[in-house]
Amino acid sequence: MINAKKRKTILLLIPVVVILVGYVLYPSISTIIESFKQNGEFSLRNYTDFFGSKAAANFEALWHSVYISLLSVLLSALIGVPLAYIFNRYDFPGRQLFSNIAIMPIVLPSLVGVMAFMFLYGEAGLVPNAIKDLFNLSDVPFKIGGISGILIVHAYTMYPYFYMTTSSALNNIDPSLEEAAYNLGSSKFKVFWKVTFPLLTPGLVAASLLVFMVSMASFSAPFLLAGGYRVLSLQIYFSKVNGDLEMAATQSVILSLVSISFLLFMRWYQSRKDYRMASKGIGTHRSEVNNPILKSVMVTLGILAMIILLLPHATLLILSLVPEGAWTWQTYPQAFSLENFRLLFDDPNIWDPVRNSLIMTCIACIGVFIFGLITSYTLVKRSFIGKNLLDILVMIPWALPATVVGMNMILAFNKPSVFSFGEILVGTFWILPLAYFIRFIPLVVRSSNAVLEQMDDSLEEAAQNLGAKWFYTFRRIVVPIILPGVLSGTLLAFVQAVGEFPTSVLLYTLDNRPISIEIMNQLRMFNMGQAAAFGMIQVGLIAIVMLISYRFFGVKSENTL
Amino acid sequence: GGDEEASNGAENEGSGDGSNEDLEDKVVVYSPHGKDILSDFEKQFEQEYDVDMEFLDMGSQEILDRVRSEKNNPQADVWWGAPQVNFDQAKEEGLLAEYKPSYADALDEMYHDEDWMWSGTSITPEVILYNSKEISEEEAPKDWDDLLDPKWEDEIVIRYPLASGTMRTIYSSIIYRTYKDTEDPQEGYDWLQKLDENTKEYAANPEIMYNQVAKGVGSLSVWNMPDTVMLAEEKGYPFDYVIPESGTPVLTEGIAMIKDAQNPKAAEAFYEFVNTPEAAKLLAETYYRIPTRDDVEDLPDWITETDINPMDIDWALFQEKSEEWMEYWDNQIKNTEKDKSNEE
Amino acid sequence: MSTVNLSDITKQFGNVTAVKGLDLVINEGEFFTFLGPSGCGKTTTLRMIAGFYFPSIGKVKFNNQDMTSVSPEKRNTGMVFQNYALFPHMTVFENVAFGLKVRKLKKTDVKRRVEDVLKKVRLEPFIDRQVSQLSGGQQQRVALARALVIEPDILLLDEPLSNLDARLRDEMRSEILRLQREYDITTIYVTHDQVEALTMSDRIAVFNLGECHQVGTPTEIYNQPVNDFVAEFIGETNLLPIERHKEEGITFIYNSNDLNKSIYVTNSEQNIASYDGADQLYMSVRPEAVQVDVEPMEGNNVLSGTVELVQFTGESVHTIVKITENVTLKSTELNRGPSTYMKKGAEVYVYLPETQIRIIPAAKGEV
Amino acid sequence: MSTVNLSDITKQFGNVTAVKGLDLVINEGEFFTFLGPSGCGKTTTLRMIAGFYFPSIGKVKFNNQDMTSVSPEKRNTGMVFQNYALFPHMTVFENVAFGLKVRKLKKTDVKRRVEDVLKKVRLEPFIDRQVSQLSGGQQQRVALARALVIEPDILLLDEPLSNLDARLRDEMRSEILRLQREYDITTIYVTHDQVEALTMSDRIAVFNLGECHQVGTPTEIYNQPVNDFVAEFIGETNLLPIERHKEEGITFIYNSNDLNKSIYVTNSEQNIASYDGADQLYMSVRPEAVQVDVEPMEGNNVLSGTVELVQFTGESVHTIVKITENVTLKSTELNRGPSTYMKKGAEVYVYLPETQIRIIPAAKGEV
Ligand SMILES: Nc1ncnc2c1ncn2[C@@H]1O[C@H](COP(=O)(O)OP(=O)(O)OP(=O)(O)O)[C@@H](O)[C@H]1O
Ligand SMILES: Nc1ncnc2c1ncn2[C@@H]1O[C@H](COP(=O)(O)OP(=O)(O)OP(=O)(O)O)[C@@H](O)[C@H]1O
Ligand SMILES: [Fe+3]
Ligand SMILES: [Mg+2]
Ligand SMILES: [Mg+2]
Repeated sequence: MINAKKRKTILLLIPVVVILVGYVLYPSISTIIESFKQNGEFSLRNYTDFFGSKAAANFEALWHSVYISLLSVLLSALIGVPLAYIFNRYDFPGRQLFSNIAIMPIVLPSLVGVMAFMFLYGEAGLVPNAIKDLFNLSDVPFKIGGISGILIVHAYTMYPYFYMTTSSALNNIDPSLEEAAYNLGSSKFKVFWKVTFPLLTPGLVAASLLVFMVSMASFSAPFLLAGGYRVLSLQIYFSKVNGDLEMAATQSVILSLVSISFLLFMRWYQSRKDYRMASKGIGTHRSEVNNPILKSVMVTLGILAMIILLLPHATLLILSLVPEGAWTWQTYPQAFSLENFRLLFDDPNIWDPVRNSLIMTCIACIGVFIFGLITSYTLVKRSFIGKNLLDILVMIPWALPATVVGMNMILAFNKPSVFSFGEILVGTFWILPLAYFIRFIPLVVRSSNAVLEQMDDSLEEAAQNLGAKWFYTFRRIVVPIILPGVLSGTLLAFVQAVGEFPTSVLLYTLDNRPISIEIMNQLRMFNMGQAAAFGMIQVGLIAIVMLISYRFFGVKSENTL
Repeated sequence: GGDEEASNGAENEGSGDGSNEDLEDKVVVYSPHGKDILSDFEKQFEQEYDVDMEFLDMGSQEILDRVRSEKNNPQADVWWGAPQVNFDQAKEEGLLAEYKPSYADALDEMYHDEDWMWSGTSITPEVILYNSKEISEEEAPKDWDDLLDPKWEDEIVIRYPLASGTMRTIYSSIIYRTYKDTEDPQEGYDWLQKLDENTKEYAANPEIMYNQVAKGVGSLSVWNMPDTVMLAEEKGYPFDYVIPESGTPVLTEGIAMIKDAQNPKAAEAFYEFVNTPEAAKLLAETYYRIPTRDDVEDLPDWITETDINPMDIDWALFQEKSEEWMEYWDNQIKNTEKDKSNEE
Repeated sequence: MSTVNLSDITKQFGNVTAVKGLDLVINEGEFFTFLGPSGCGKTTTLRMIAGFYFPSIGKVKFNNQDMTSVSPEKRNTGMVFQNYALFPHMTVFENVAFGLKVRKLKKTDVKRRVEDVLKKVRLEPFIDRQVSQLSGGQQQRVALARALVIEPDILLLDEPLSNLDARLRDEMRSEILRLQREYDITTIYVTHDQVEALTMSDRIAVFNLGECHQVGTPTEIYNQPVNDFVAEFIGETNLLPIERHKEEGITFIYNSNDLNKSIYVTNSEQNIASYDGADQLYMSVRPEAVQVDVEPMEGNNVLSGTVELVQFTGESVHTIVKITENVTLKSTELNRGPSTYMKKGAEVYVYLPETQIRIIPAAKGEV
Repeated sequence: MSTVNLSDITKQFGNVTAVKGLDLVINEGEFFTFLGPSGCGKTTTLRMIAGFYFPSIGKVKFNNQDMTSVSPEKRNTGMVFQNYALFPHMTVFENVAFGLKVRKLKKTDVKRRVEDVLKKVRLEPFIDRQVSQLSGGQQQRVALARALVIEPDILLLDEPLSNLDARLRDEMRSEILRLQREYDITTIYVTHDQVEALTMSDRIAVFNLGECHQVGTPTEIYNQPVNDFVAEFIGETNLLPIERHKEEGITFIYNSNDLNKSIYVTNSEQNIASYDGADQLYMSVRPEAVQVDVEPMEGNNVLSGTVELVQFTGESVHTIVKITENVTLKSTELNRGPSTYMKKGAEVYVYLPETQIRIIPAAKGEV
């Protein structure tokens, strides 16, 4: 006899599996099939080519991708973890403000963001030249570019994942563990290195996963900063440019396989040891720090870091304030005005992209919130066969390069299918919200998983025992308790969806052109200033949304993941 | 296109043959030309015909991706603006429909597809671009071979050729200069090898290249003439150009009909509309585009006064060989270190 | 109010058998306790009654109605979880009202009944507090009120006091008992604290390793354990392996190899548990029955030894006497002031009264 | 091994005073216990000794060396946390070796010493286990081993047994004591379980609301509490407000308004605590001193009442007797089998022996 619990698990699994299969697996399958085709016929040629005749370039690219991704993980961790430590372990005036600023890099629009970096740190950039002029050097002291450029941009834009997971993990660590280590005679550094840091593992693993996958699939940074440096995501692009779509598909498949292997490796790594704190909630005592020198050093470091983190935003602001022609060959901008904003606002439709982005992102976020909640609940609280598979499926939209996701969507939905209710979705308004939805499922599921794992099963049982049916329990008990965590995951998805470019450009229509397209088009017309001005609008929009969600829903960005 | 403009169509005076009753209600245009040009043409087109023009503005490569993905259910009717290499690729994949415009006679055969899968709307001669603040007109290199002079070491910034149709064409042309006689690309490779040695860095997109040249990170580049003129005149960049004496590749930017388009009639109207002599003149005057038609009068000075010596190019051969050549360049010649400056 | 009838219940998790062939009848209005060491299957049994687990074999009946596969929300049991499982995002009122709201009662009814029950558990002043602002004991009472307010047929309590300190525990014990009597609900209580079990229960079931060893009233269990496990688990005892020797009128005589001596035991149901010929036998004497004196004593069952340790626990004083190399006996006396304590090392005589010894077999089925 | 000297320590958190004017000297090798209800400042005091908190006023000295503001890692104390605070990502060996590795001992030395101490706490077979795979009692022993292996001058234990079940607790108590004696370390033990405190300690300090009420040996504290708080907190007691009446030879006579009767108490240090004229006085009689009989008794301090409740706890039987509307007295007898228990409702006589009553003042400074 199937008991009541199994029945409910199956009922839950149905929508989850249907959506994952329909909107994640089904579109991706076309890429897989494509990778096994050569001139329209089934063959393994692409794979033999990948590992054979084109091996030199492909392996170099694969190796570079992995190498860059690993270094990006490392660098992001190096920035994110200490920052999180400083902001969560030391109390000083303005701490709250700074800890909100810490996630601003995520808000930087991708393309103009990278451009801002070049204006800031490139050979002709503000910082190297300012130093050069200040010290009368004959040459600029440093500049970014090539691998170092990619890495710096990656570290800058991806460290917030580490910052967020570390912050929430730090707050969950039982302080008595650290005290025990002090009591046994170890120094501050030792305690951090031997006790605190290892205990952060689950959070670090989650962050590493996200960063690794994003770096593997990252396009703008390697493309803009090191166009000739071979990485797999660029190889895919060039294969496409060369018209070799099958090879592009093959390379995409290989790239996702690498990302998924990393996922499996990380899961294995985490499961090797136990990081669950034996008991929660006791030991709330926190030892008093009284080393004023250390504290002020830490605080100074933290504030300095914040300033550096905000420099690209500042550059963007400057760019948006420099009228055309006033900063072309000149090292420093020559004039400031609101000209760019005026030009932008002259267009009566200027707010359309903003409104479109907002509406579509909201739709996607509502969807991803509900679906993420249910999926994560099913993954964490129910046991069934094929759980691992489902988990991998959830991460696929994150493991594939965004362009590939976009092309998959076109291929899957430019003909009527059951999953599109017999309609053609391509060319309609709905395709973009759907794309955002799919792209950001992994973010919400990951962040919900973390909170759900902390929720005690007996709460649900208590509600059931009091006579509540499953859905009532879910609605009244589970959701309110895990809401803060899930909302911050959704917020992160929101922030990224607003700036999403690679899938947008393939899927947008006249009626739903989002902000990122507008920025890109300004850039294509060489209107750097207006692009930057629009970028500032995006930054402002996101800042407002973050402020509102913090004020009214108590969503703290640190709680994410 | 907005609905507010559709109402303007009521007072349209009818044009050309005035047979716009059989036209569909709208036409969808994919184009990389930018909002300025597109809205300008939208207004004019909608005034003339009772058709709502809708445009999506994106890069040529993205258009190709999109058209390809939408093959089974095309959303676009017309693809306006892309270097001919993109069109050739699309043609090969069977994405385009044949259309022979009414002004076919005014087009040099160099400027249209042999099967009329696309036709040219403007031409872009490639030039040597230099920073006029760093280099005087006399100093500037006069021909392609001058670029190899060791004095330009680390002065050249080049848009990364693999990602750019323009640059691919220039590189292929250089190889083709000798290949057409020897049937062997080696001489061309050697030339590119030397260019690579002088190259300071490869820039990923045009904006970066402009910026690096303008700020003097490098002072030379190869680029197309219309953009160079536009940047110098409109945006205040310190750019000037030299047309290589020995001849330069001239790229054609064209327009094409999408196969199985939903609004073929309106598309034809649009196809015709953007290459009327008036339109071509407008494009030349306001947007720095050199027309393909030979019957356009009163062109601006910068077009009429320059003496372009078009390089003789076998596009079919390019289509066949360019992938191989670029792959060779990518694997054997390109110095990865120079991707973007030396690392610190 | 219901009877609970468990017949031949077995529960397996993979290849772990958590409960084996359990047969139990719990009567209407009874306060019934499951007692046993950690991991013996108490929680598993309770959760099968609540419906969170389903038995692998066997049937669960409430009032002769088969409930074996009914889902938890339809059983009308009230459960108090070990960790209380209060809903952290709700106030005291909302927590308690939850079960009533689910039952779609009218607002005014909900309010009245919640206030009633909160008065009963003496928490009325805290009605609008968030539960996180309550002390452990108060939270426990909220959990109790939440389970009681739905007027369950059966009240289930899983070690509700195990996290509280001794003083609070005492207080809560009487509170729970008072409420159980007041509502007159069939109650099943899980604990591994024997003092708790003995003071509160009408009847107790003693578990070990998934099996129920004995069911009985507290005094039955304490005074007439059926085997060595029960004797040792419930209260402290002195346990010695012995062998049957002979019968002498109303007295049985057993041989202890360890003591190298005969032990005399009154032959009565009180003193001799039922056993088979094949069983290993033990004699069990509670420390409070053991009499220790420095003066020599005459008669059967008198041993001599030296005081090894005197332990003061407040109310009583334990004297541990070493008889031979292998045998030490513990004796408990009420505290009568320091002058009455034995001295460590003193030579003493120990008397084991014939009427206070119990002969029991070794527990069967142990691993 | 060190003495610990706390002089005039006050600790404030904001405007909460957690500890007030504490003076204590803990001798070398002593097993010293802090006892008191929740929130009375025990943990705070212990943490000031370990160096996690710094006193607002006052000095902490080890062996006359001022340690008041020395940081924790330089104090060489070994602390066992209430929740053990074992490093979850390390094995048993790594946990125990941690303190030695920090001290940069040679690998072989580390290994030898860890194995030694694990043998002492009987955990050698588990040396390579992850700590999450150990039971509560085993984890507790790992925590103990980890603190002992660094040979600390002072061992600090913060309610180490409060999460364990009764049986395990018993076992661990003797374990801790055995190890403390073996290593001969000055030990400070925090608990709110009085049985634990009484059975284990050399001396006890009883705290309430941040103040230390009494310091003494277990029997001193239990038999001669200095005030009503100590009497009531340590063990069970019958407490009645009384008034001084008159003196009659070696006997003092007090008046109880509640009983409307005179109470006779032997005049000795044992029976009369020191008090001022202004103090409210109480008489305290331990339940085990109260004698209950159905036969009438003659003499002073005999009261009559009815049995209200008989509570069986295993070892002993509590009889609660109602004397007047306001006064019930509790009496404890050892369990001698069901036939000896009183019946509920029986009319009985209660005798309070003159030598077993203690007269104490009300605690001062209560809020
Ligand atoms: N979900 C489960 N999966 C596998 N084994 C289980 C599960 N639940 C319980 N067990 C096993 O069943 C046995 C009985 O467990 P149960 O929780 O009923 O013990 P308990 O008597 O309540 O113990 P405690 O006093 O520690 O709560 C144990 O060996 C336990 O490991
Ligand atoms: N860090 C702190 N900040 C503010 N108040 C505190 C802090 N630590 C303790 N207190 C307060 O000081 C008082 C004493 O606390 P302490 O932890 O020492 O009690 P305790 O005797 O250990 O109690 P328990 O038995 O519950 O552990 C309490 O009122 C507590 O609320
Ligand atoms: Fe329009
Ligand atoms: Mg249990
Ligand atoms: Mg404490």
